[in-house]
Amino acid sequence: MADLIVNGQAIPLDEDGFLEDTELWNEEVAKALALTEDVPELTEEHWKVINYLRDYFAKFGVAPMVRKLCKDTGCDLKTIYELFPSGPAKGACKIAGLLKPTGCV
Amino acid sequence: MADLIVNGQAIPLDEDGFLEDTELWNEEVAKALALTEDVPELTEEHWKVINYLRDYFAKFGVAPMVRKLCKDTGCDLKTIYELFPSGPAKGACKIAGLLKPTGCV
Amino acid sequence: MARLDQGPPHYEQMLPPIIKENYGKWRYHEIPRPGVLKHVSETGAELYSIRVGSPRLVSIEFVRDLCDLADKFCDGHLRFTARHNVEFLLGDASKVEPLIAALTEKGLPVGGTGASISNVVHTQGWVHCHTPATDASGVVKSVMDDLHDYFEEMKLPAKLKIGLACCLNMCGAAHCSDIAIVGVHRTPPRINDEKIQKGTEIPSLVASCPTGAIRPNPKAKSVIVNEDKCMYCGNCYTMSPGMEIMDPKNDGCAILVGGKTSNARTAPSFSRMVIPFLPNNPPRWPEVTEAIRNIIDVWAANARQGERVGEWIERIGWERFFTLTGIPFSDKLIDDYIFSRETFRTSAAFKF
Amino acid sequence: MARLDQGPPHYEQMLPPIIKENYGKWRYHEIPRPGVLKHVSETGAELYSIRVGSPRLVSIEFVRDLCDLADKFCDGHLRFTARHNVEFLLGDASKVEPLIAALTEKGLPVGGTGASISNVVHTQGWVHCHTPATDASGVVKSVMDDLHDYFEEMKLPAKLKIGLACCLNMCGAAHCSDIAIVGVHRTPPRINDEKIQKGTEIPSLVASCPTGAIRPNPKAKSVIVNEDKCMYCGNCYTMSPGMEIMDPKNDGCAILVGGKTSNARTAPSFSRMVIPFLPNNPPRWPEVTEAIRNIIDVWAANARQGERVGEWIERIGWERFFTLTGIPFSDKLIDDYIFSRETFRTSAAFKF
Amino acid sequence: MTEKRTPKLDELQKGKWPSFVTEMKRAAVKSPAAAELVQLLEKSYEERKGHWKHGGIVGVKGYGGGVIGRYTDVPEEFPNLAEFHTMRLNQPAGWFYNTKSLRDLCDIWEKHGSGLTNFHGSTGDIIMLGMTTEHIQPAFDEFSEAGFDLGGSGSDLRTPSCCVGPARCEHACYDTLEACHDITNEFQDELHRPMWPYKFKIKFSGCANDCTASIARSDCSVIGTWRDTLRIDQNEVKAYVEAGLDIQAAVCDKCPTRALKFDYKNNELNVIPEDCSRCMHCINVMPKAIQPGKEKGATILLGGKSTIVQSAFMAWVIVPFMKMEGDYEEFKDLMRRIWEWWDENGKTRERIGETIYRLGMGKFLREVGLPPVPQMVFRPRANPYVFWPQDEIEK
Amino acid sequence: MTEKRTPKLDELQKGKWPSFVTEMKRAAVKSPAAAELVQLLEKSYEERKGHWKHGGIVGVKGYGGGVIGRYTDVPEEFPNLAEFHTMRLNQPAGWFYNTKSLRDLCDIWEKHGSGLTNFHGSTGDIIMLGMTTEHIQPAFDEFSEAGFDLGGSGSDLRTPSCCVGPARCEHACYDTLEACHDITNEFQDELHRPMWPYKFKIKFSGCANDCTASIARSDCSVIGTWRDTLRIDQNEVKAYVEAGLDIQAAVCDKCPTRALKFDYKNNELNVIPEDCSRCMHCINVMPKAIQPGKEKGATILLGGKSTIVQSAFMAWVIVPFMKMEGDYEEFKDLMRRIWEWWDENGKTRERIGETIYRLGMGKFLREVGLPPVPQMVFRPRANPYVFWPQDEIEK
Ligand code: SRM
Ligand code: SRM
Ligand code: SRM
Ligand code: SRM
Ligand code: SF4
Ligand code: SF4
Ligand code: SF4
Ligand code: SF4
Ligand code: SF4
Ligand code: SF4
Ligand code: SF4
Ligand code: SF4
Repeated sequence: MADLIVNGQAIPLDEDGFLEDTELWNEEVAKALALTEDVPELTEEHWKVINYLRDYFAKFGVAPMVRKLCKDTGCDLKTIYELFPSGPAKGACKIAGLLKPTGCV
Repeated sequence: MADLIVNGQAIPLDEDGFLEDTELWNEEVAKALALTEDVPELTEEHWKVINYLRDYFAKFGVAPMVRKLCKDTGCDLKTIYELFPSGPAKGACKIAGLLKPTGCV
Repeated sequence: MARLDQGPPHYEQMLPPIIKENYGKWRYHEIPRPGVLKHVSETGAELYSIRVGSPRLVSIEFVRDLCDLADKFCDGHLRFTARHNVEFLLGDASKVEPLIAALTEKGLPVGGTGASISNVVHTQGWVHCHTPATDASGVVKSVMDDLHDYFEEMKLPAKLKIGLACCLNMCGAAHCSDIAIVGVHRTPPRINDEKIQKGTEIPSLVASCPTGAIRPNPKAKSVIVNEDKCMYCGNCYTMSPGMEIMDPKNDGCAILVGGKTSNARTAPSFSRMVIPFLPNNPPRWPEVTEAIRNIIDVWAANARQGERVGEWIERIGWERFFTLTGIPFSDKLIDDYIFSRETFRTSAAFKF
Repeated sequence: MARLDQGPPHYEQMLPPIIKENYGKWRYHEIPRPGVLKHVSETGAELYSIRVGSPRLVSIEFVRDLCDLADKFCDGHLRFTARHNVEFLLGDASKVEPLIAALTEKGLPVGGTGASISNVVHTQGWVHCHTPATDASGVVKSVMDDLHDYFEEMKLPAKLKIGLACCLNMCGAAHCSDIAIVGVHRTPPRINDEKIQKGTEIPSLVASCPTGAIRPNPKAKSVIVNEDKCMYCGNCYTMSPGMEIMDPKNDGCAILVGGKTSNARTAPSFSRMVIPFLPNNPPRWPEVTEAIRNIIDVWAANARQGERVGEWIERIGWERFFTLTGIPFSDKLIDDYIFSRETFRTSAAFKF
Repeated sequence: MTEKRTPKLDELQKGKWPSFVTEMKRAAVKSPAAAELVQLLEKSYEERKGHWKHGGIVGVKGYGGGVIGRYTDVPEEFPNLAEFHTMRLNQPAGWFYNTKSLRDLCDIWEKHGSGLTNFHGSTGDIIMLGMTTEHIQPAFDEFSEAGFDLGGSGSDLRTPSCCVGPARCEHACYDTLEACHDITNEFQDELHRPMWPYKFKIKFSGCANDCTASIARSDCSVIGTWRDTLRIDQNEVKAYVEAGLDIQAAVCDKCPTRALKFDYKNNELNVIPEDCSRCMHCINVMPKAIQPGKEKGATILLGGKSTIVQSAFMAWVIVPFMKMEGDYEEFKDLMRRIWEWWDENGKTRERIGETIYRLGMGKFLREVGLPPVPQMVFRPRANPYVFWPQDEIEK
Repeated sequence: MTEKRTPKLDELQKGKWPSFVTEMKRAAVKSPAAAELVQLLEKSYEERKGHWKHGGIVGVKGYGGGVIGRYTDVPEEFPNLAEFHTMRLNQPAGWFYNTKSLRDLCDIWEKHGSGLTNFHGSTGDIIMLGMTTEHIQPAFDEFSEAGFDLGGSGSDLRTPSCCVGPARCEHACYDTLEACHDITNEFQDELHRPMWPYKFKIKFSGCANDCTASIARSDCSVIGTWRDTLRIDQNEVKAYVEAGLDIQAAVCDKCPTRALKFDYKNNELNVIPEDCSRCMHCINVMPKAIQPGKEKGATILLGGKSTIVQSAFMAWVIVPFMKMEGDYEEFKDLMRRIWEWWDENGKTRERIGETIYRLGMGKFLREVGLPPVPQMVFRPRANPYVFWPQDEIEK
């Protein structure tokens, strides 16, 4: 996929639009990624989810299961989809700069 | 069982004649234990086995399997029984001050 | 914008009138000729279903052809079956033969009913999947060409269901088929550290291995495989692009037999492996087609009327199956996974 | 000093002359009456074996009594059976009745042949073992008193073999018996740190737990048990005196049925649990004897001639067994261990 | 791209069975992607390996699944396959179609995709095979307009499917089409928004013949049955005898429970009601004479799945008999309880059958509130390793 | 000790089955330890628990097993039970005795032990129940003098046992007594000096009736069989018919392989040789008319054990047919290879069956050098998880 341009810098994305190098993530990048996922603005609510995902990932090296995400953030699945129209995996994880969820499709 | 008297000190044994407290083991104790197991003298050969057992136990917290004992000391089972007439468990382990082998009887 | 969560179209709008009228009122059926089911209703109505083989992987032109026929003969209705055949539904007996003639002209086979082989349930293979150990459609085409008679006639001892899955994910759900063709890898994954670093949740990858063959390699931010423990299931590849499992030289097909899912007579049963490996030999997989024909011929010659492949084998004993088919037995066929114990012959009674 | 490795005495010196002469020449046998086998040799010789019930746990006076009888009637020879009965061996038919009379006088039961119950293979129990969940000899005596008729007559559908093990070590190898009585604990071990510190190889103890419920407690130089994972098998107690598993209030007996070991007709099979717990109620264990009598009565009333308990149940179905015996079914009876999967009813065919 | 030869694939245009290669070539006439696919496949046939990259994660707005991302690993050679995703669409219950709907699907797919499709995927969906990322949302919008919705993918409910049932089969013990349709609609959220440990499949078969192979292919298998006794029409029995059927051999001797007694003298067939296990065999052989009983419903089985990882599991009985009527609330409620439990207890990528195997049927039954009955097992446990909830015993 | 009442145990002196309590009391007359044992058991009956301490490790010189150490946990109350060990003695093959030997055993046991014994222990040994540590060596010396040797305990070979076989049974397909005796003598070292991961039991049954229950109770089960066809004496068949036996029902219909055809007209019974699985059923019912074939030998099965830890395993076929003759070298050699493999691969307290289950039959067969045959399994594997030794494939 085309690179993501953040502050004039080109950040490479993979075909699915996930960061090629998750180390390059920062808040600005998140905002730019959000635009690719139909999230015009990252609200506090969004950040709660994003930060939760990043913390969890830093701690366990994996993305949380959806039930856990909902429980721990207090957002039910409906809210998650309202916040991130393509859902927790393609939407939230992408914006949070996590690794691309694999496997179960 | 009656206590073991080593250098005038009474060292408590359990019913099977194993040390109640394996911490109290020392070379003198070994010699005294040997007498209870029909081993009149602890030769170099005996010590090789005893030391091997103690090292192994210190490292893994368990007594080695008989095959391993034989392989690692180079004594075949016949030799072990010549050295310790009641065999590796009741004979050698007791004199080496290991925990009483449990379980498989 | 799409309407979210509207669900599938309602089936009622898809049913031909004769079915709407006799919905739930069918009394019995007959098979007047191979490929034709005649269902008779309480009301006296008679419905003829003409079953037609499909390659499943089709173009929209094919679908449009079907529509043309359905419009012409069946008032614009048709259905597909659980095994991906097409069924034309006719209220009018006189249209059966003309429709069959039209189908034959188009090269479409009519059959698959009763004691015949039906279509092969199968998967994507090299056409569209990322982990296949063999192709799907090509193997199926080769096998069905070879067994074509058995589709068009009803001369087998019982129904014959073949399934194919191009890897152990088993999307063809072949594991309970009379005959299963399963794509298998035979070498451990080759680790691509870079891909793992970039895109893999290492804990998930490690957890994915059923035999515990994978452990983390923190230095390389990657993993290590204990090759002695690996049985090439490919589950790690599903979790990570860095576990390259495809190996053209050593990928191929295993053959399993004797499964069924119906509860009729005997309980549903798993297919059992009888040939651990046959090479991928495109375009026609001759080793596979021959192996399958052999099994079917021996079954057809020896089974009693109404005996599915697995029922026949369980009656005569697996040891006899190997003798009769001449298939060599090997240690590969003996289970060594979790539920192996139940397969061991804990009995002194067997045949020589 | 003892002669090492001389091995057991040679059997030849133990055989009565009639057996020596006809060794390997027996042609057939009959059971002229319960407890008496008549074997006929190629040579025409006839051997009568009188089978006598024994409590197995006996005094040397008992053995001397047997010797007296053997000297008097059998030229000084006798044998014991695989189920701990005594067999007197007679070449002379005329001595059969006098011997039986002498046995009866001594209160020794003659029987256990053919379609009868034989002796209960059992274990030490409270008499001599360190881990029992129930007694052995007392339960057996109670059961055999109750089933005495079935020992002395041959009126059951088939042979009936009861086994008892006083803990899950299963020294009675009861796991393949028509009826098994198994001593079971029901509470997790209580940890005695001191005993563990003194006398236990912690790694071996941890490894001994089949469910991984035990983990080291380095602080206390002892271990901790995750009680939720424990299923009270007692294997940890075998490894360490510090894992106290006996619990008078909650120890008792489970009943399993339907096992066999012979290969005749059907493959050997495991016994299956039908009652997960009955209390220890010494001296006569009425709950146990009643449960067993119920099972036997229902079997005797319903089975076909020649059908072992398990064969009968497999024919009618386990669901029917529970209906017929009135034994309540519960989640305790559903396997949840390694090989549970094969016990799940993966079929829509069953009886209500 | 210049036209290349495909000698290997051409071989597969020969023979009597209809050829998928011919179909691919038909699609290739209009679709450059389909044309390249023919070439790519020829390459695979030469090299004996696939040419698709690992994974891919694409989708539509509002849903978490339904589209499978696919990219070739040789995009330079096959630029039209650089993105070549699959869209799964729910089939109508029973796979019935009118030609209008089918033609609509074709037209939309001609516009947005490769023109290649599977009728159907092995779970039951309509598979639209091969489209670029850009086309995903517009294609979905149009399919939606035509009345079709997306199927499942990822850790969600997969499109349920059902046998032809009452629409064309005399054996159906409940309305499989209605049940499938109603229940699919009830669980739209579960179908479109992955939220569980792993996938979950439901299949509906009208009787124990199980024409959807549900017992092997679905986590939850709903198999029609009856609670009373099968019905025998003695006149039809006599007709079968006259027609030459050897009832003793073909029917009675093969009855697994030996529940059928044939009376030679009077040409009558009788069943021992409590022995019949409703396997369907006798009904299959003599559909004119034997019918299911009148009190109909379904057996619910749970846990089916195929090989990966812990071995294949077949589904097993968890409810011997349930009425399948009205709003199916009893069934739906059961599903919700099961999913709740699984979600609470399952590990990532663990199917419900595996979760229950790991934690034990006892725990599952207690916590989901299902009464244990012997119908759930072929036979009770052989090991004595009973887990006693400690509150059930007096200490 | 003052005489105490034993009301609970006294109950067990009633009833028709011979009473072990009576036996204990008989021993108590001469042995104070036996007398205390009665009291201890009464205490157990009152408290519903045992009163023996954990474990115990005692023995004789030159051997590593054969004596089970036992100490009561209430030695103050029962000083004569402070040490109360068990000695296991090898029984003669087939459990045959002359009274001289039995009386010798009794006399020695009267001198050195409690006078209580088990004829026999459930593995097959003579169990001498209850002696002090001091008496162990002298008792052994005297038993040895009388021709008896110690049985196994610990991680060694346990005393093999065998059915009555050719000594009194028409079915025996090999000489179980000779095999048992010869092989027991061959493996004296393995029996007396524990050296393996765990215990190992061998049992010999002369035919598939398996009267030693070997398939369930021994790691290695040796079951007599034949390789040719069973022999039918048609005159005796007719005699059975005359005597009223319903051969079709009692014999043919129960033949698991349906290998028997009864010809009503001529009262003849015939077998389809290749179908017979030698289960023994027909021979059991008609021993006068049917006999095993002439080419006799045994099937070797491996891996039997009971519950602890991984569940009970029944032994399974590893050699379908082996001649059991001469010096049994083929069998002995096989045992040595198996033990060597187990010793190399087994974990502590892991029975051979568990080791093979853990590592796989394939590896076991390859490394022990046994040719894989379908007779080893009821059916082949259902999963496709084949392990390919990498040297068997070309890379
Ligand atoms: C059309 C279809 C249902 C659907 O919704 O699509 C269907 C239709 C019928 N099935 Fe089926 N079955 C269909 C898939 C199945 C499957 C599933 C599968 O093949 O994947 C099974 C289970 C397979 C298995 O056991 O492995 C299946 C097992 C049966 C059986 C049991 C066969 C047996 O004896 O084992 C019957 C009874 C019979 O044929 O006697 C049966 C009977 C029937 C009857 C006779 C029912 C009726 O009275 O209408 C129908 C015609 C059968 C025929 O073709 O001879 N149907 N049937 C499916 C046709 C698939 C195809 O194109 O070939
Ligand atoms: C399209 C389809 C095969 C077909 O050609 O028909 C299919 C295709 C894939 N399946 Fe499947 N599965 C398909 C039915 C099945 C079935 C059969 C069934 O549903 O009856 C099974 C076995 C039954 C079961 O669920 O256990 C099946 C078991 C799997 C598995 C293993 C899941 C497991 O629990 O063991 C995977 C791997 C995964 O999910 O990670 C998988 C994964 C896949 C993926 C997504 C590959 C992957 O790992 O990313 C395949 C996408 C292929 C592609 O590029 O188009 N697919 N998959 C089937 C879905 C069509 C549809 O929706 O109608
Ligand atoms: C004496 C003994 C062998 C020994 O070396 O001690 C023995 C002796 C005979 N057995 Fe046995 N069996 C003996 C233990 C066994 C065992 C093992 C056990 O009970 O622990 C079994 C396997 C048990 C099981 O299957 O669970 C056993 C299963 C058989 C069978 C198969 C029964 C069946 O149909 O399942 C037969 C054949 C028969 O009786 O028709 C048989 C047949 C026989 C015959 C008829 C053999 C013969 O022709 O001499 C003997 C008399 C049987 C009788 O009592 O009616 N014997 N027999 C054992 C007597 C034990 C006892 O005191 O009761
Ligand atoms: C005496 C005897 C029971 C009896 O009353 O007959 C017996 C008694 C004991 N057995 Fe056993 N076993 C006896 C036959 C068995 C059998 C049956 C058999 O051999 O046919 C089994 C089940 C079959 C098997 O081997 O799997 C058996 C399986 C065990 C086990 C579990 C072994 C396993 O692998 O699962 C243990 C526990 C252990 O070895 O640590 C055990 C341990 C014990 C110990 C030594 C208790 C212990 O853990 O220290 C018992 C000593 C009791 C005592 O104080 O006298 N005993 N043991 C049997 C030996 C008599 C003999 O030599 O003739
Ligand atoms: S079986 Fe494997 S290779 Fe084939 S479609 Fe399914 S996941 Fe892909
Ligand atoms: S292929 Fe399977 S067994 Fe091998 S490493 Fe990968 S997950 Fe493990
Ligand atoms: S079964 Fe248990 S309690 Fe009974 S003798 Fe064996 S080890 Fe001891
Ligand atoms: S009793 Fe068994 S399950 Fe419980 S802790 Fe001990 S070894 Fe583990
Ligand atoms: S499952 Fe039963 S009801 Fe459904 S189509 Fe098949 S035979 Fe008919
Ligand atoms: S449905 Fe099956 S079990 Fe019931 S009577 Fe018919 S054949 Fe027998
Ligand atoms: S196993 Fe066979 S040979 Fe041995 S006693 Fe039993 S019936 Fe006779
Ligand atoms: S031995 Fe068994 S299998 Fe062989 S013919 Fe006799 S009954 Fe049938």
